[in-house]
Amino acid sequence: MMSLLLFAQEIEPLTNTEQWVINTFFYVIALVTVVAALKMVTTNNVVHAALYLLIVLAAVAAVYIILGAEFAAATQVLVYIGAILVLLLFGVMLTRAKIGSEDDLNYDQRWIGGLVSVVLFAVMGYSLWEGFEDTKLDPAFQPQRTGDVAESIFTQYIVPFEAVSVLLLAALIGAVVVARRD
Amino acid sequence: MTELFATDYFWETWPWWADTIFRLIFAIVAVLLPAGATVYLYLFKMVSFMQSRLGPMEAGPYGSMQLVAELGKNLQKEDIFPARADRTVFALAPYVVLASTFLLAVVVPFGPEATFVNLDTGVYFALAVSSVSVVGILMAGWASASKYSLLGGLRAAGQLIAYELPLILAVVGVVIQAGTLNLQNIVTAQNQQEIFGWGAIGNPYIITQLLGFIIFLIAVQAELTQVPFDMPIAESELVSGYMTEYSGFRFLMFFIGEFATANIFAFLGATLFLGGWAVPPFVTDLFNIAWDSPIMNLVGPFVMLTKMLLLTFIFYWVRFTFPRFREDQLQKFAWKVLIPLSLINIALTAVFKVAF
Amino acid sequence: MYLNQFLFLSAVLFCIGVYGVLTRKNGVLVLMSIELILNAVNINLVAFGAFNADLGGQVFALFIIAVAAAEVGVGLAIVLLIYRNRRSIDVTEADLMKG
Amino acid sequence: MLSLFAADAVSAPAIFDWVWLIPAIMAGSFLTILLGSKRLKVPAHFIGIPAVIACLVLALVTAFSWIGYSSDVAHSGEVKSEESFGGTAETAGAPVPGFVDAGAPTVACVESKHGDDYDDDGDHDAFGAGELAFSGELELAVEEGEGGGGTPCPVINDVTWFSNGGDPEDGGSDITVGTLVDGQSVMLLVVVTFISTLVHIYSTDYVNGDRRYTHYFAFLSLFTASMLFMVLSSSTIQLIVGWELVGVCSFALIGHWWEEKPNSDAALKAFLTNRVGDIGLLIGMIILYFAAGKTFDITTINTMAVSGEISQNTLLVAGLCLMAAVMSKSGQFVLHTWLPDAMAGPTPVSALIHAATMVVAGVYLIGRLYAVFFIGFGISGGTLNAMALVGGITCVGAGLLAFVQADIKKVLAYSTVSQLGYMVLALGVGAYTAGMFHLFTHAIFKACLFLGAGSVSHACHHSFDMKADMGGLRKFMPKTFWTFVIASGALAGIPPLAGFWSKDEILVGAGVWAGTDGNGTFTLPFIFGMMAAAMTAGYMTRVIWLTFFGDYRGHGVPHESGPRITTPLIILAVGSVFAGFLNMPKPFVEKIGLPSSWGLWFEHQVEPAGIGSFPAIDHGKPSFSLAIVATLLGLGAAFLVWNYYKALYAKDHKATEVTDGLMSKIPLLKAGHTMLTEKYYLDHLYTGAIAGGTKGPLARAAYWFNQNVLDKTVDTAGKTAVATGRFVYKYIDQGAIDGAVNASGASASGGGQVLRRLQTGRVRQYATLMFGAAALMAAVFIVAI
Repeated sequence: MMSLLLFAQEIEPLTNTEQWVINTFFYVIALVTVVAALKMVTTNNVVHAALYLLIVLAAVAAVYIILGAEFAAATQVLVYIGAILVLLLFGVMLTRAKIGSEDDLNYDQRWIGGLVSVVLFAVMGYSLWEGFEDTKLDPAFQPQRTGDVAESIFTQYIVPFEAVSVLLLAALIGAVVVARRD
Repeated sequence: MTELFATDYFWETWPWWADTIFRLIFAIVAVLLPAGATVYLYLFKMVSFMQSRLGPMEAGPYGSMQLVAELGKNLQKEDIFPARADRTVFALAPYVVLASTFLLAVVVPFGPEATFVNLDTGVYFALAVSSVSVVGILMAGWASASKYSLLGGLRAAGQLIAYELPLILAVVGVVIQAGTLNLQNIVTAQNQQEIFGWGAIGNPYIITQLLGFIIFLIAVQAELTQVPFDMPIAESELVSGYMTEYSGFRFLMFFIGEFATANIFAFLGATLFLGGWAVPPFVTDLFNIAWDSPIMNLVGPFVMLTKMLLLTFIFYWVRFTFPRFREDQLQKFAWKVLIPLSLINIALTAVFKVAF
Repeated sequence: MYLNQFLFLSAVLFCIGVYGVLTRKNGVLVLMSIELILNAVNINLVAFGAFNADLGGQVFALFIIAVAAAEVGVGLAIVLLIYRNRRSIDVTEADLMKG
Repeated sequence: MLSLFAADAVSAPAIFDWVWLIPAIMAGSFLTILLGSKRLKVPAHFIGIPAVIACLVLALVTAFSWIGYSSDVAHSGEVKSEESFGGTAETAGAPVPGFVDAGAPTVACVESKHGDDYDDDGDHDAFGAGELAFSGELELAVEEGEGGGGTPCPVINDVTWFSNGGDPEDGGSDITVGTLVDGQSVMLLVVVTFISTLVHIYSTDYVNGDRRYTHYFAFLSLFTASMLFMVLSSSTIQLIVGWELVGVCSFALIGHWWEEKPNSDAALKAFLTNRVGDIGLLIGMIILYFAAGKTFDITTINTMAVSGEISQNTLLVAGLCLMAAVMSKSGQFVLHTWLPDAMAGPTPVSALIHAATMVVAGVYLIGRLYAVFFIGFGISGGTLNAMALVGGITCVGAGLLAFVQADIKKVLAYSTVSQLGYMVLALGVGAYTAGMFHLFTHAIFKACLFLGAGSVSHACHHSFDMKADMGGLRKFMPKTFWTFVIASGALAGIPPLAGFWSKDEILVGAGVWAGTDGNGTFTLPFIFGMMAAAMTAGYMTRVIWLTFFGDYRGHGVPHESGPRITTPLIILAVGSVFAGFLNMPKPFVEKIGLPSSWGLWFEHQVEPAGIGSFPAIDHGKPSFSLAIVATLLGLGAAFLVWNYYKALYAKDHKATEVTDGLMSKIPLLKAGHTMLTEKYYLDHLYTGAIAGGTKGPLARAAYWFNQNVLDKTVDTAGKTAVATGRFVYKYIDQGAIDGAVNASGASASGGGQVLRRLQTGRVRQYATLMFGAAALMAAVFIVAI
């Protein structure tokens, strides 16, 4: 009979719960995220944009860790950085990205986009402020363990999980079919 | 010394930042030291013997200072940027590759308490960050503004993506058997489980997960772009692939990254398949100590080093003896052989896990 | 830690993503901006998951990551196809659906 | 007496729990044919016909059970509370039939007031203005006025489909599907399976050797299954599903020979036109869903409508929305244009569509939710309402159009439109039973006519052109001829054929003729009805003459069709003769010496009178004089047309129309004729289309009347009838109706031209609009809240 596993030790979470540390980290990360995101949408080089996206993605993974979602953070790194970003870079390079800046990446009427997003942000910001003005996270909140996440995926969320699986399969086949040269 | 590591007091009195700095230093050591050791032992010496020559003999006794000489040579070389290169990206690429290596290193446990960080998602995290190096390689390949580099970078990226899957899938077997993603717990599991009631050597997964282990080794070999999977950096075709345009310190970083990553993967392999930092239970029984007694914090790193050297030996052995795969063969091998095999492995493991 | 810290970060990222989608001509850049939007959503999900001590947030963030992977796969295939047919990935030129 | 009631408690026959089998068998037949027929190497009809016959048998068993059940209930005055419907009805909020103690009629679905109603009804057993009184009145009062008599509640078998999280406080209830068995659904069950059986048999000959024989039978099965599913539905959502399924099947069958463009166009037109109405259906059903406290249950909705829990305004809005659906499905004015085009399908399909399935779905819908319409349109005591008006205009407009068609099937199609208008008119004036009865009789004789037309065309090398390819066929195909004549007579309302009884009842129901107290005084619909009655006889005479009399104008030698075609014709012809006797007025029955219970038999079985989910409607009193006048009108019109053609024949044996008559001499008439050929000339008349469309025909009708008075020759009268038909075809149909449709199309197209500038095909621009709109909407919500 298989012996029951008695795990020797407690696993330390990555998430430090000391408030000032966590806040400092958060604001640094948030700043990095926002700046990188802004650079991403304004830069004139496609590869640079992809690399700025890398920064954003990594920073978002850090935000997940701050929020105690380590599995999501690892998945973010694995899927977003390891797969999606690489795919994007692939796409960029296969479509002959130039070194140096290109001047034909943006629409002329960028102000419309700017206006829309500013209005959107104003609306969202206002409602967020109204809704969660000084709602705080529980300082003693516990990081969510991978085992629990797995448990909940395979019990409570089994149907969406299967749906996502089917979607991935469909996307796989779809991508092959679309990109196939025949 | 034993007491020092045994007492919780020692750790608890340390402020968290000092702890962090301490761990950082040790991480650098843990990455660079074995890298130097393997480069000297295998790349310089073993290959020479296999090819019936002496290898470096001048620097230091028996050429043992050759590494330092190489370091000096590379550091004083001119740091060249190709004229049309994207300088920022070109400069950053080696750091990304190296960052991936370091991030990979931090999850490896070296003893019951001797861990840099004991992650809940351990092995998953390791596999995740190992894929970051692809980005660095692509950056290097693209930013060099060279045909060879770009092709090398794209080939490398394609290969890394293709072999990442069998790598992950091979590990899944271990994860199923251990029932955890945490590396420390995987080590524990290997030393606490028994093989059909026989617990003298615990249950190193190399025995029960032999197929997974072999797939793991092959996939790691491909991840490291080593022979026989070295199409991306094949000298006869692409000069040095994405590294072609690099020189001096930046080249050194790629160089270190390459060999250090090999070591870290060997560490990972040792942790996943060879029982990690622990020695077989019957040995600890001989000394009448628990298998995870605090002394293992000191012994563990050396155990790991030994196991790592063993695995690295296999890597280099293969590297120096096999011919190169063609690009299409390489991709076919990944998608049509390794991935189905690893899926079968997972299925079998799951069945056995449920059955026993 | 205020919940709004995360929500505002998410909102900013979302709006930047929207800006990117609206102003970029290049198909790959549009895809990237969409990733930004998805990430913003994920931050929200994870933040609320932590706030409510509910695993659902993280789980759905994971699902969204998976969906994003699928989306990028198909999206890039389409971009490649456009490039192959038109030697350009300017999405403004792809207006066959014009009324 | 009191204890007797308790002892006689009636339980619903077990068959009612199994009626779901009927659509299920047909659906199974569809699947088997589609998937298995080719593989099993079995001809499709080997599967389809046994299935449909099994359904017919089941439907008949159900019908007889219902008859027994309802007469038991009527005599005992009590319904045994039974789990099969009592329990579920409770959850669905339907009236719960409970045990009645001491015989007091407290059964929720049997109104105590019912008896009084019938006391009043006793008066209607008088012909004319009370000239003749019958002793039956007394008997009636004894039999039904006792307070115990009544109609059983619908027998509902529901299963919960999914829970809508129905909070009882919210008033929500689970979404259920199930079967609802009452007189109306049983009647349609029989009609659908009966017609479908005959069509199946007929088809084996008619489409023999067709390239998609299997496909054809598969869809025939599905068509029948969908209709049965719809008929049996107990909730509005199920009704919608059946409704849409019927639409899909009609699409598939109308476009059966889709290789030819007109056929697929016709199928598309049918489908798209129906979409217009479906929007109304959805909106109406949603309104009812919320108005009735979040339930889709039909009985509940009806009960709440009757009890006034839903306000009349709500019902009016819902009713108008549903009317749109009825107008598209049942080919009512404005939206009827798909129906003549639907003739592109195989003839048996046309028969099925026009007699039993597709087009009666709309009428059935009205009947099913009659309380909603009755209360919503304020039919009781009214003088005009949307439904009656639509029905009236349809029956006259389509009737006139039928005069100018050369295609025999198109004549029948317009005739169907006209008769559907009649049914809607009947329901619109509150003559529920008359409408349903007309549906019943019409199904039989219209199926007979269509199948007859198919038989004729079968003989004439698959042509439907009466003028070019037919004539004199009575000598060649006597069976077809006689069945066709009988069915035509039934359609024209010649006593004692089926149509006479139902048509007369509708005219009585309008409550205009002296002594026929209906629900109100619907003068305009009544006039329309009378006109349609006359026109029906006229155009049917024309069809018969052109097809069966005169000289044969086609090529080759026509031949009588085979037994698989003629047998259904004969069965239907017999039905056309006898179907009308099911609902003879009681005074008449008694006068000719039959037992009183033979009278109004159909009404007793079908009309759910006196239960909580049915409004209290008044029944018109039969009027002998009205019957005579209406019959004479029809006979007169037939006589005029007959003589017109006879005179024509005397001049030229091959002639089918006058070429040098008034039509060519009078500029106004000629202009009308030209406009007829110029189909799209009146497309521009969209603005004020309805006004223009009604003014024109009225003026011309006056002119025509003038001519008729001045020029009394029979010849002229006939010509005038034709001319009027042409005018109306041109003005009402081609002008107002097609014009409206085309103009709406044109305006949509014009709007599209404007809007297409927005559709640049650029995803970015769409995204801008989307996000911008989202931001604005959110801002609006935030500001508003």
